[in-house]
Amino acid sequence: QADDKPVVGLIMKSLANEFFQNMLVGAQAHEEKRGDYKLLAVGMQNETDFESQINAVENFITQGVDAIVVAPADSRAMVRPLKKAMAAGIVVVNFDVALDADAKKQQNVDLAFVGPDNRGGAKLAGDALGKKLGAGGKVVIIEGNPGADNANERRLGFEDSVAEYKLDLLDSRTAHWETEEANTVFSNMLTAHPDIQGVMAANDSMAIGVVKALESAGRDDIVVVGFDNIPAVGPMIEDGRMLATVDQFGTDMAANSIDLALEVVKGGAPLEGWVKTPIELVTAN
Amino acid sequence: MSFLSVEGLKKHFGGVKALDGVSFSLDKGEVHALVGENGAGKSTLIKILSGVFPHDEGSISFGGEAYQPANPHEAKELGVQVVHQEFNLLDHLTIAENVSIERMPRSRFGVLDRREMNRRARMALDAIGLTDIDVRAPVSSLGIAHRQLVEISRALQFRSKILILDEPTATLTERETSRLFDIVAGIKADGVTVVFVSHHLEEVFTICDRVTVFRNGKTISTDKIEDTTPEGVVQKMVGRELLANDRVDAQQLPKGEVALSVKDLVTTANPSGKGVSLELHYGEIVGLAGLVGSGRTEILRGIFGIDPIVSGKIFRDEKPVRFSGPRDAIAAGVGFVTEDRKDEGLILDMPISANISLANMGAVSSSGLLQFASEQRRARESGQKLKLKYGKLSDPVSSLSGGNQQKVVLAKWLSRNPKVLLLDEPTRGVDVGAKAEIYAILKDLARDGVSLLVVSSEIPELMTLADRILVLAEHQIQGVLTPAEFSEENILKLAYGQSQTGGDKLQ
Amino acid sequence: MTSQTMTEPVPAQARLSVRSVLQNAGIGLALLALILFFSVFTEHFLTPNNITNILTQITINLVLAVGMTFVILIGGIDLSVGSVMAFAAVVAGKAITLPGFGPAEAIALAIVAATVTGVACGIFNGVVSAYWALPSFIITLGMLNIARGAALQVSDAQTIYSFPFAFEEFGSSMVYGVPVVFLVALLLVLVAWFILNFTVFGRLLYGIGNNEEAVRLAGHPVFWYKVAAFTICGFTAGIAAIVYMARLNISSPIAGIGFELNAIAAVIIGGTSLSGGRGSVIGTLLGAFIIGVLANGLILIGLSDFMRQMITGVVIIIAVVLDYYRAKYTSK
Amino acid sequence: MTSQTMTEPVPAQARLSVRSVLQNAGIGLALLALILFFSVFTEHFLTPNNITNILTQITINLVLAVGMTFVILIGGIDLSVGSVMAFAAVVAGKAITLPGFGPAEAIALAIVAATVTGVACGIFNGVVSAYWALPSFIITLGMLNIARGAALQVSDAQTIYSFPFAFEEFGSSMVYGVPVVFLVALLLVLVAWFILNFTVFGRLLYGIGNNEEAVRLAGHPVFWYKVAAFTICGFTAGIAAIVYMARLNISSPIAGIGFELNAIAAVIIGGTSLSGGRGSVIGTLLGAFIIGVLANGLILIGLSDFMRQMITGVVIIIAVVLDYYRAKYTSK
Ligand SMILES: Nc1ncnc2c1ncn2[C@@H]1O[C@H](COP(=O)(O)OP(=O)(O)OP(=O)(O)O)[C@@H](O)[C@H]1O
Ligand SMILES: Nc1ncnc2c1ncn2[C@@H]1O[C@H](COP(=O)(O)OP(=O)(O)OP(=O)(O)O)[C@@H](O)[C@H]1O
Ligand SMILES: [Mg+2]
Ligand SMILES: [Mg+2]
Repeated sequence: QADDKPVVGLIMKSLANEFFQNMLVGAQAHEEKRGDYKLLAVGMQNETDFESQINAVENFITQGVDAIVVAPADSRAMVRPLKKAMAAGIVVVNFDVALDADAKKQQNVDLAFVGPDNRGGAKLAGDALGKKLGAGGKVVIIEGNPGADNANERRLGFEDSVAEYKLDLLDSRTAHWETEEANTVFSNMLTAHPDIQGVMAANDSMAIGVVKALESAGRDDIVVVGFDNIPAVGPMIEDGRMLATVDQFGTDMAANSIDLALEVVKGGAPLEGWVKTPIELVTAN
Repeated sequence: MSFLSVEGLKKHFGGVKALDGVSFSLDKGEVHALVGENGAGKSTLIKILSGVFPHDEGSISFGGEAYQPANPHEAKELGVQVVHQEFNLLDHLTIAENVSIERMPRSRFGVLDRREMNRRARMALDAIGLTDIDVRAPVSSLGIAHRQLVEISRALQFRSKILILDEPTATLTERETSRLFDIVAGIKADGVTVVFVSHHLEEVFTICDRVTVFRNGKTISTDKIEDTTPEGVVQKMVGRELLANDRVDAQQLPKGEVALSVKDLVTTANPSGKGVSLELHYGEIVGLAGLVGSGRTEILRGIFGIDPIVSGKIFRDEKPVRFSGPRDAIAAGVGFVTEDRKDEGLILDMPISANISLANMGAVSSSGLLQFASEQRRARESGQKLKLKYGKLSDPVSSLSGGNQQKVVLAKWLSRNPKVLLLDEPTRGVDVGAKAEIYAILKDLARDGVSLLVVSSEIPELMTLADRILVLAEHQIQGVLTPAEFSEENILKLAYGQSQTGGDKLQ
Repeated sequence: MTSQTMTEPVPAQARLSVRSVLQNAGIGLALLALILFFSVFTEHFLTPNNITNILTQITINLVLAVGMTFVILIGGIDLSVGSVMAFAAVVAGKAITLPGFGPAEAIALAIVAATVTGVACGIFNGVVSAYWALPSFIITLGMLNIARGAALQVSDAQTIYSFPFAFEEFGSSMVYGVPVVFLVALLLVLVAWFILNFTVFGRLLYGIGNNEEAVRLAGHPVFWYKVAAFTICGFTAGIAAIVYMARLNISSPIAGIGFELNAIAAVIIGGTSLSGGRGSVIGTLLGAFIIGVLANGLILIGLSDFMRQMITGVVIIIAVVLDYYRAKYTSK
Repeated sequence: MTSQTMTEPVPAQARLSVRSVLQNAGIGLALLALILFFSVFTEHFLTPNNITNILTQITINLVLAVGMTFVILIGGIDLSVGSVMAFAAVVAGKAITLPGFGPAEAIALAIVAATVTGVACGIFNGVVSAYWALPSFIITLGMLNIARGAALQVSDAQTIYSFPFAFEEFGSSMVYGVPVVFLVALLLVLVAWFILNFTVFGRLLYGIGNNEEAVRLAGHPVFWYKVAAFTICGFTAGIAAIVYMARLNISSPIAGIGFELNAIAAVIIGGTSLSGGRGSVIGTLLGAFIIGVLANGLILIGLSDFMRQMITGVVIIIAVVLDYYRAKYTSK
């Protein structure tokens, strides 16, 4: 704080996830561009390492940052430490995954959320699949980490589409966000249900595993949708091996949240409610 | 009168019949010897009596009741204490803890009463003459003989009805042995029955009242000691007349060239800092005598390149050499039969044949590939040469009796045809028959021009084998004796460090 | 026999303790070096707040590592502690949120639920691995899966939350800046240290790790001692679950993934031998500090996550290499 | 007992194999039971397609487990294989996507890059743990972090994709329904089996695991043998990386998390002793099959994810318990 620039602490999830890595790159570019604040960024060891996020909040309180911008790994666990940060006079902005409403109420925390609608996004992808297959289409879901909020949201979004398009949900299993596991799990699901027509994968890494499994099985009649729009799925959407994915514009998300936080730090009005960020369905052409 | 009796006991391990009909009885207050060749089944019987494992057939009665302890605890409760042949100490714990391991004293709330524990250990060690050992030191700091004494003292502190000692003297020198015998006499006077296993018949004839002979898992006979002679016992043990040892071959062979010499050798294990010098000639057996802990092992380890050398030089064929490890020493034609076969000599889980070829893999392989046929052949040949007693060459060495394991160690080094062979306690735990065989083999080696350096705590052994005996005390060579000067008295005098009296100074 | 360096004026035990202090000091020196380094190169490392943070942050690992020390001392290993912790937390979370209890009762119920769950898993690990003399590595790997699956099943993969306020309170309360949960962990360390050094039970655990057969031949029921060691480890996993809940105010079925490796690392960095029979729980305390200080300091110093992970690996290796030289030097 | 039963007609080695077949048959029986169970209770288990799937799915674990067998046989352990695999895959991914190479050259380059990376990590593990006689558990735990961090750093946490078509081709090609990548793994098993049973090197690895000191005193360079075992393990991690890339057509820096536990489980379920000196790579093959068949069958049978995880744990435990009884029975 030597040069009196406000300090923003950015807490993300695992940077081993390219979504957050890209977000970090975006935020760093943003810091460079604006030049009027100092960015401290941390990720966590792995998806389930909630403690390190709490540690990060505590460390930021110790360091006396002006704002904390956080993508919570668990929507409930983070409420209390963030409340502590707010009590210490730090501006807190919650982005990417919303804190749990009930938990907020219980702790008497009032905090706005800046971010996309994960459930809505998943429903966009699910709807694309539903439209393609029509009612009665047999689908399966490849879920993210059980117990993780965004995994939960995305599953719920897919299930919304299943209900709306009267799809036939044959099976739903986790592959822990991971390509190889998705490949294995889906191959086995396909053996158990050879009549699968569509697959909803909760992220693109898993969608890649599914696509490879379909190739090995010699099936080109099964439609796959994913989520995240990582570069690696670009060619797959292009050549029709995947129907669609969903882009949450992660690169800008942290940067936008930081803008909002700095606004408040400079004396702007506190944020309220849900500041929605864009999501977009990505399909061929 | 007989208060423990064993009838028709059988026990097998896989295909091996370790006990094949054992019957004998113990009287109250006697010292009863069990003797027999390696692998005859003595330790197996003892393990059954002490509840380590159950027997297959037969019956045991103890104090008039059927006796079949389910575990060591039960046997101890009934008054049977054992010192097993293999070490059963906890290296990382203190001596006091080891002595009290069966029943550690507790003060209030189950808390360990260290003071009492140390006091008891002190008493137990004092009783056996280990007055100069700190009971709070870890067992790992002790030499092998001291460990044996600690185990004995542990068993002695309880008032048992039967005390079983399985080869307690194998690792002891004369002094500790005679101390042990005094103690045995004392507890015998208290009415305790002592079972004593030893391959040293003179010990058996010194302290025992009766002797039972084992052969191939069967009991051959039980005799009052006064009704038999060592020769008679040996004959029963081996089932034949033992070939008279041709060791009185006083005809001194001419000494060969110097095969290996050591000048002012000081290793990291030697705290005194003064070096050791010695010379070994081809065709000569040099004995290295000394008390336990006098530094015999460390000389051999230093020569063989195991312990780093601090100062001094080693010459092989008069040329200075540096052995940076056993590999170099072996390449220079040196072999080393180590003292502790379990920790340093054998790969217990591996087949007999694999152990025999361990130091000479080149001979049983070509371009890195094992030649099983040649390995088998070589192993079978050395087995025959050493009269090894085994089931199959593919059995793990751990299934052999102690003496036969020792022969495997020997076979391993002989298979390399070493020019210089260092031997540390080469006959520890070996039965009389096998011992004679090993002596003959060593003599043959010397006759073939090999140079041998033998460390032994058995003075008679050194006197039979050696052409010269060096006596060590406090890491220093106190003197050298020629065959004419060989006598227990001369050796012990030097070994007790009275170097000023008697014996020629070396060089 | 006469020989022996009888010129020793210092009793062996005294020297032993000095040596064992040095033994621990060895890894203590590595810790000191780390602390010094971070104090110099970061601004906030030695602030009271940050020290509080570090203490809080190492608590769970320390609690798990204390139990792990018992298991490793007997020559075993327990890979299930992370999962068992999650399972215990979920069961306790279900208990604490049961309707119709006052806060005090609910908390008591949760504590009982967590420890009973942990202990039950520990007993299972111990009985199965000791009875059949099976490698505890594989048995506890099985338990890792069982407990994780059970945690997810019981909680239906949902985070359980809204615990009584008093529970939170306990999780974040301090005594002179020292978190109460850390004091709980420290108490466990002391109790463990006492048990291992001053009770017959503790000495026999060392003995079992050293030479199981010898302890059996001395007439001790080795089976039960082994079960006890695993049970203690399960118990500490239950305690860790309570600390976790009090600290995060939630129970998550996916908590504790990979915690077993951290706990084992603390034990081994602390000088306890993986083959059993040698080591100390004080070493474990220092090992847990090394891991915690490293994690904290590397963040403060502002390294990127990936660099941080690499440096963590390098420092762990350097710590044990240093310890080697320390051991070599002091044994001279 | 009767001395010198010199009447043995069968060479010891041959009989040894019979016994070792029985030894493995034990765990083989557990495998058979599993296969039988799933064949009866699921529709698709024994279909050619599903068998192909199983073979594909166990390949990576099998490759890693072969290398792991060497390390465990000398009494070590390698926790880094999953991370090293990811690191090797990322390095190879960077290599294969370098512009300006034809597909053949690119593939060759990738294969060299992956194996060299794996071997380098293995050498590091081996040299550090053998030179200072440090517990390989902690050294390879360090490497786990180093390699993972390096993988993320090198790839910038991005999935690397768009490999030459021929590479994919290789990854998904079959010979009579048997995936070529599985044949590669099987070849590794055979080579490992040959090395361990028919070479001096293999014999001495067993010896080192059994009694390192005895092997050293017999004049063998134990240090280099240990380094070699870790190097082989690193090498197989490199091969696993290639299989991973060929199969999924991407390189992911977060691949292989937790693979080390699976590989170790395969080795131990296969009857190799964690304390070294005993075991066989054929057992490892069966162990890998047990894990793979279980994972496949439990999905086919339609168990929920959480139940599946629990049952996996239970079956792993039952498998080793069964093996205990088999060993007891056959040794009579
Ligand atoms: N655990 C075991 N497994 C297999 N065979 C064994 C086992 N214990 C002993 N044997 C075998 O049983 C026989 C008897 O062994 P035992 O140890 O009783 O002999 P011993 O008379 O004590 O010999 P020594 O004088 O060499 O100590 C030997 O052939 C030995 O190989
Ligand atoms: N590992 C060790 N730690 C500490 N002291 C040792 C160790 N090994 C040997 N010593 C000590 O070194 C000295 C020499 O031991 P060394 O083994 O050479 O004697 P030795 O004459 O061969 O006796 P032994 O009959 O015990 O083999 C003894 O004082 C012994 O107590
Ligand atoms: Mg015996
Ligand atoms: Mg000696």
